[in-house]
Amino acid sequence: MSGEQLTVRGLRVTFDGFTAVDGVDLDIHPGDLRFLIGPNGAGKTTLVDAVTGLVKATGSVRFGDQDLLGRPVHKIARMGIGRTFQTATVFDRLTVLQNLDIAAGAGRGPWTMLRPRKNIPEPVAKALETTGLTHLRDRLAGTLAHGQKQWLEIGMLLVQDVRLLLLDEPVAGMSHDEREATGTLLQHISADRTVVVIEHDMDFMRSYARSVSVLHAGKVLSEGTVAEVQADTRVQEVYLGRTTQPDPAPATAVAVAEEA
Amino acid sequence: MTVVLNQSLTGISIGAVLLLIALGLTLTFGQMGVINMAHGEFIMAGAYTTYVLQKSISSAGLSLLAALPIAFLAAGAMGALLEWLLIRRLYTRPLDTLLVTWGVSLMLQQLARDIFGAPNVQTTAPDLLTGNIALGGGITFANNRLFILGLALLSVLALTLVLKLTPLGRRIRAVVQNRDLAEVSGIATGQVDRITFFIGSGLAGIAGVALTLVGPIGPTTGTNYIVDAFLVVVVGGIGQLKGSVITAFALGILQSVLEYSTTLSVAKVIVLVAIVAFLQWRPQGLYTLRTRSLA
Amino acid sequence: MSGFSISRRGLLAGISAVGTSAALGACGAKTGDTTSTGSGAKADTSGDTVKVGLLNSLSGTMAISEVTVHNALLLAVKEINASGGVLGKKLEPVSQDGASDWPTFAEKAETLIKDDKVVATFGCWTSASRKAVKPVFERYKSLLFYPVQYEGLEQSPYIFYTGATTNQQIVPALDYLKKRGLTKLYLVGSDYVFPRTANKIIKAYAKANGMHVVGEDYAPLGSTEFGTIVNKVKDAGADAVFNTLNGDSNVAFFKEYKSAGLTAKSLPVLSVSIAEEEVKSIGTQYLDGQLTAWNYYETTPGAANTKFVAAYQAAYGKGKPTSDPMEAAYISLYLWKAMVEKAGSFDVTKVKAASDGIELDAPEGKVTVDGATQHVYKTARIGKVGSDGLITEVWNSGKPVKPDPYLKGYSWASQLS
Amino acid sequence: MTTTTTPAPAAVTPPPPSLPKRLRAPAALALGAVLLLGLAPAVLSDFRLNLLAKYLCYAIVAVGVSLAWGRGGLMVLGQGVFFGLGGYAMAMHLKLTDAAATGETLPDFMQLYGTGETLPWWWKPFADPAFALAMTVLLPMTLAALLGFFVFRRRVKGAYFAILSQALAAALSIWLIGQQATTGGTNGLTDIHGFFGYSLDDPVNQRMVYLIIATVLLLLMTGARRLFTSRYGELLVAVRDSEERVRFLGYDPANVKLVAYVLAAGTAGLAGALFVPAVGIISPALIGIVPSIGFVIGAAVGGRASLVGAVLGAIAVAWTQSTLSDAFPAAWTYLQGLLFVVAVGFLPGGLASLGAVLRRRRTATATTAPTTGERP
Repeated sequence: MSGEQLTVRGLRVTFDGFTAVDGVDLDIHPGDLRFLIGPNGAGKTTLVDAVTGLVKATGSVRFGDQDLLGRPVHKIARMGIGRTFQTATVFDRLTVLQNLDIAAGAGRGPWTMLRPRKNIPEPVAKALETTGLTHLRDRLAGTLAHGQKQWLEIGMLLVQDVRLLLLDEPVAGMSHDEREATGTLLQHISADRTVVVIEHDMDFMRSYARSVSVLHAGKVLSEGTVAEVQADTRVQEVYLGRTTQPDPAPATAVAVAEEA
Repeated sequence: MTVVLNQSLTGISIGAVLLLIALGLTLTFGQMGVINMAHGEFIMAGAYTTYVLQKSISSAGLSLLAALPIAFLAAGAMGALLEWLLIRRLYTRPLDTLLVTWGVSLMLQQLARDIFGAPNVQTTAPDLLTGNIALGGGITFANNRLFILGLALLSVLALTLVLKLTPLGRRIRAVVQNRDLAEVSGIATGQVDRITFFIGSGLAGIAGVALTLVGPIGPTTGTNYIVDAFLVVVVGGIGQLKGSVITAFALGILQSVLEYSTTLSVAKVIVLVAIVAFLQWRPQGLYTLRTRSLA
Repeated sequence: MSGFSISRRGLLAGISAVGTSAALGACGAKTGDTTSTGSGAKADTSGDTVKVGLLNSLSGTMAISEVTVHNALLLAVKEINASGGVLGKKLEPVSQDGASDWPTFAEKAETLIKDDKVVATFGCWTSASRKAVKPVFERYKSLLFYPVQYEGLEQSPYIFYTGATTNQQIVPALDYLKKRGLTKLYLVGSDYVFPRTANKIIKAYAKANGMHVVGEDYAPLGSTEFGTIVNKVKDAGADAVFNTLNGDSNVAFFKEYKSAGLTAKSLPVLSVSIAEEEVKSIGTQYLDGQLTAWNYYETTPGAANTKFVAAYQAAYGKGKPTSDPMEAAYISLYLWKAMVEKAGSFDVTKVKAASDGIELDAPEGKVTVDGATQHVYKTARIGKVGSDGLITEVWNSGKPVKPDPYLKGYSWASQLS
Repeated sequence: MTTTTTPAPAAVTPPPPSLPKRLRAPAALALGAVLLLGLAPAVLSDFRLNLLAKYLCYAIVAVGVSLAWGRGGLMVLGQGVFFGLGGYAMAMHLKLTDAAATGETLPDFMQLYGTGETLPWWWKPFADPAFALAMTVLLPMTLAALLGFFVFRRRVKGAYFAILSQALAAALSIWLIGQQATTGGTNGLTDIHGFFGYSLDDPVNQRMVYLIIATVLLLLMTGARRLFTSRYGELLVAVRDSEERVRFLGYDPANVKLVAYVLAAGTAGLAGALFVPAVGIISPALIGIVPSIGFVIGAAVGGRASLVGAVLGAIAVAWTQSTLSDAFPAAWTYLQGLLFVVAVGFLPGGLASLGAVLRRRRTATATTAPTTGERP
């Protein structure tokens, strides 16, 4: 399939002397469904933050033939890069439909903006269907169940028509059935878009990942298919070797930084 | 040359007053992020404390010294009470806190009017503080200003020591930097908030004592200073004591230099506009704590 | 949906149409017209009592000063009622709070005239509040008695000015300074109308009388930072300071003044806004020996004043000082009473016509109403603050000075207005 | 940190089932029109009507506050500045025409307090009615656009923005006071007799002014209502609740906020301009920090996010102040303080949300109410 490739070279992010991302190189091909894994504090979320313009970084990040570093967040978003957050961030006091409509509208002119919505735009209707939220479209987003909020967020990325989706722990806190549904959804989406997922859930990763990058202490430790990564002894040492569950140990200031 | 030196000294004394009234805010606004508009009324409470003490203790010097700790406790208690009654319910809504505490400030002003009467009152300064020190060459520094300068610097020193060296200070800083983490580490964050507020408001009380040496005491004594005080903290950088110290003196000197070359009104307008412009350029203030949550 | 928006547009158009046509249909007099303008408000004089309006700031920053005036007005009302009222009718005082806010003053003036139907209104302190209510009294052809010394340059047909105009306070004060040989003046004032206008007059006077203004500074109202001004005063080589600071700022100014080592001996300050009440709140230690210019002091001799001071202190507490604006307010009711009785009517036009030549043996001495200007002949008095906090007279103009709000009788003032 | 269950300002109030949702707004508007344009002039005395005109001016400011603060979450604590600019623009024109009517070239106060020679250059264009009218709105909007452009772009936090606005309000009022010769100083511009050729001393014309103000208010409310329900209105709420999220959707929230801020400024300017013929004065006392805070209290009490709530709140607060402050000046100050504390602290949706809150309380006993936690 065609599309832009995400190319990261020598990416480095520091906070007051602490280096969260320390020289990461990453190539994500169009149509990939890439999982980023690693223990807490490995720099996964910070990496996504840097790519989407939320934090300052050095090195280079290219999407297709365009440089991303130094651009403001909303410009990067308009280039077709969208993301979700660890805690689902939807507009609680707007309806599902309004949420999706806003996500669809970044390119609208002032005249359209100043008028009420007359009917449901085509992409919004499609996204409602894809995420299975059609029957909930007039509900306030704040009253949705946790899983539904996550889907709404993904739906917002779909109507936003992004080429690259960066999802931060999309199945955290979901039931088994919801995970299955989400996984299927991601596979469906990645048919014509590139998807990057940060995840702690190893079972989920094994079921759906096409490729995996393991981050540790701000660096890429290993990269490849699920089988290749699982076979890597270094990965077993720092991460998989100890447990197949997310590392529950609360870490120091680094964990704090992850919260944002 | 004499003019420049004299104006610099005037600027330093304006700065000392600014610093003293802003010091409490570096805690409650700077550290805790609470916009407490009733802070001015804690200053007023400190000033009235001095007035009441002077009526019962006839010696001006003694009553002034006694007023310092008592005003600290009185204003601090008011602050802690306000925190407990209202502010702790509003930590997630800083802007609403502004309006709520403005309401409190209106009520406290009226209360002062009902207790002490609408007319301003004044205290007698001890003789020691009414003269001036001649530095030679026509340069003088008023004793009351010297006292305020000393008081301001002492307060800064004390506050720094408390924050840096005591267990209480460590707890305050821990709560400021990461409330959740502090909580799971076993710090009673609610209690720390109240103590922080107590100290911040108490410092306003001390500022109130100092203001009795400068001007009249009235129900609106505090309000007149409140915006200036917030500006000092904002320009200095939220949560940065050294920023506030530098800003207070810088603004004082800027004000006094402009006053000399223009008029008081124009100087005030220029200073305010300069602050607005400065914050466009550096919205985070002079000094800043860089954390990811602020990005 | 489209039908809905059409209906809304229709509704909107309807509102605009109704609003506009109603507005246009309601159009009344054009600005040039004189026929239908004004609607003389009908004061209610039908009952056994008549209402008089008292319009003072009972709250806000000006309450400090205006409450004392309000007290003096109430005292006069009480006394007049005790002696049988006016034209056989008892006075019923209606107090409205101007709240130290000028638009509120205008609103309250209208309330007094239209709602309470008062026969006359007494009050206002600041020039700003007077300017705000002036059009209201003119529109409804109702009377205001204004009791505070002010900057002159005004003569509303519906206002009686019972305080001093500039030629009864500022000009005599300058005469006094000139006589003492204090010819180099530094002008310090609050940043509002009275000080700025007063200083304009002072500069014109100085130019014509061989005096020099060596500096001029204004502090924002409520300012407490006087370090710079005092530094400037010290460096300017002045003989005297002419002080038009508003009450509160005086505390900070005089504290700074004393801290800088300046005294009444080395560099006297002549103040025109410091009365007995202010002396008390500034502190006599800071004011000892400084000069003031007024038309009345608590110590002014005479039986009328002894009676006034005793009555005031009996009503409001021992040791409460009386001051010039309070006295001017107190006599304003008596002057109005005399005018009404001379006219034999509460009617505004008749009262105005009867005003010329009304005399009163006031606490400040003899005062006479000048019908042409609606001001009052007053004796100018320069006083000195004593260590007991009282002000004693050191000089007076000898006889009541004819009010001259536009300073027409002074050739040096010809450029002023 | 404990989660507060304080009700959040309701952005979307569910309609009562009796009246179809789409007919509610026009019905309310029609009712408002009948009350303000029909009933009030018929039953109120000239004096009361004039007072109402003044309250309606505050209500016009509240329309903008409801947009910027209620919907956009922008704490607009500098509305006094924009109100003042609009008021001064209008008053300058009226003073000039008043002067011209009596054959003078200078307004009365300039002859008294100024150098008395020539009109300052920046007064001259205000002699033109079209220019002056345009300036009543454009001046505040331009200033707001300039300030907002920098402030929102630099992502200045809400607290900063509030304090900056206050500093600006203080600066403008001090400046106006200091320039007595050209601005009238503390007195402000007063003693205004004419209004575009009509004498304000004539009560009939005062009624005309009232009708204009009422019409402007109704039109603005309609416009604001339309804006609230537009896509922009939804986006504004989204920016208020999660600015960062909106940014990741490809919008620049700075622009979204700027529009609301500038519109609110223009509204306040218009209110100031209408205040002048209604009350006959504009002065620095209406511009400083205290009145600027006063402008938001009405909206806070009535319900900042509800347009009708904010407007009614502004009128009610002004009316209460007028009536209560005479009889009990002290009581009014306490009440005013209490209003801030209760309305903002415990009922952030204002009185408009009282019904919803009570309903929620009642149902909360039976089922667990959904907690809508406030965004930190």
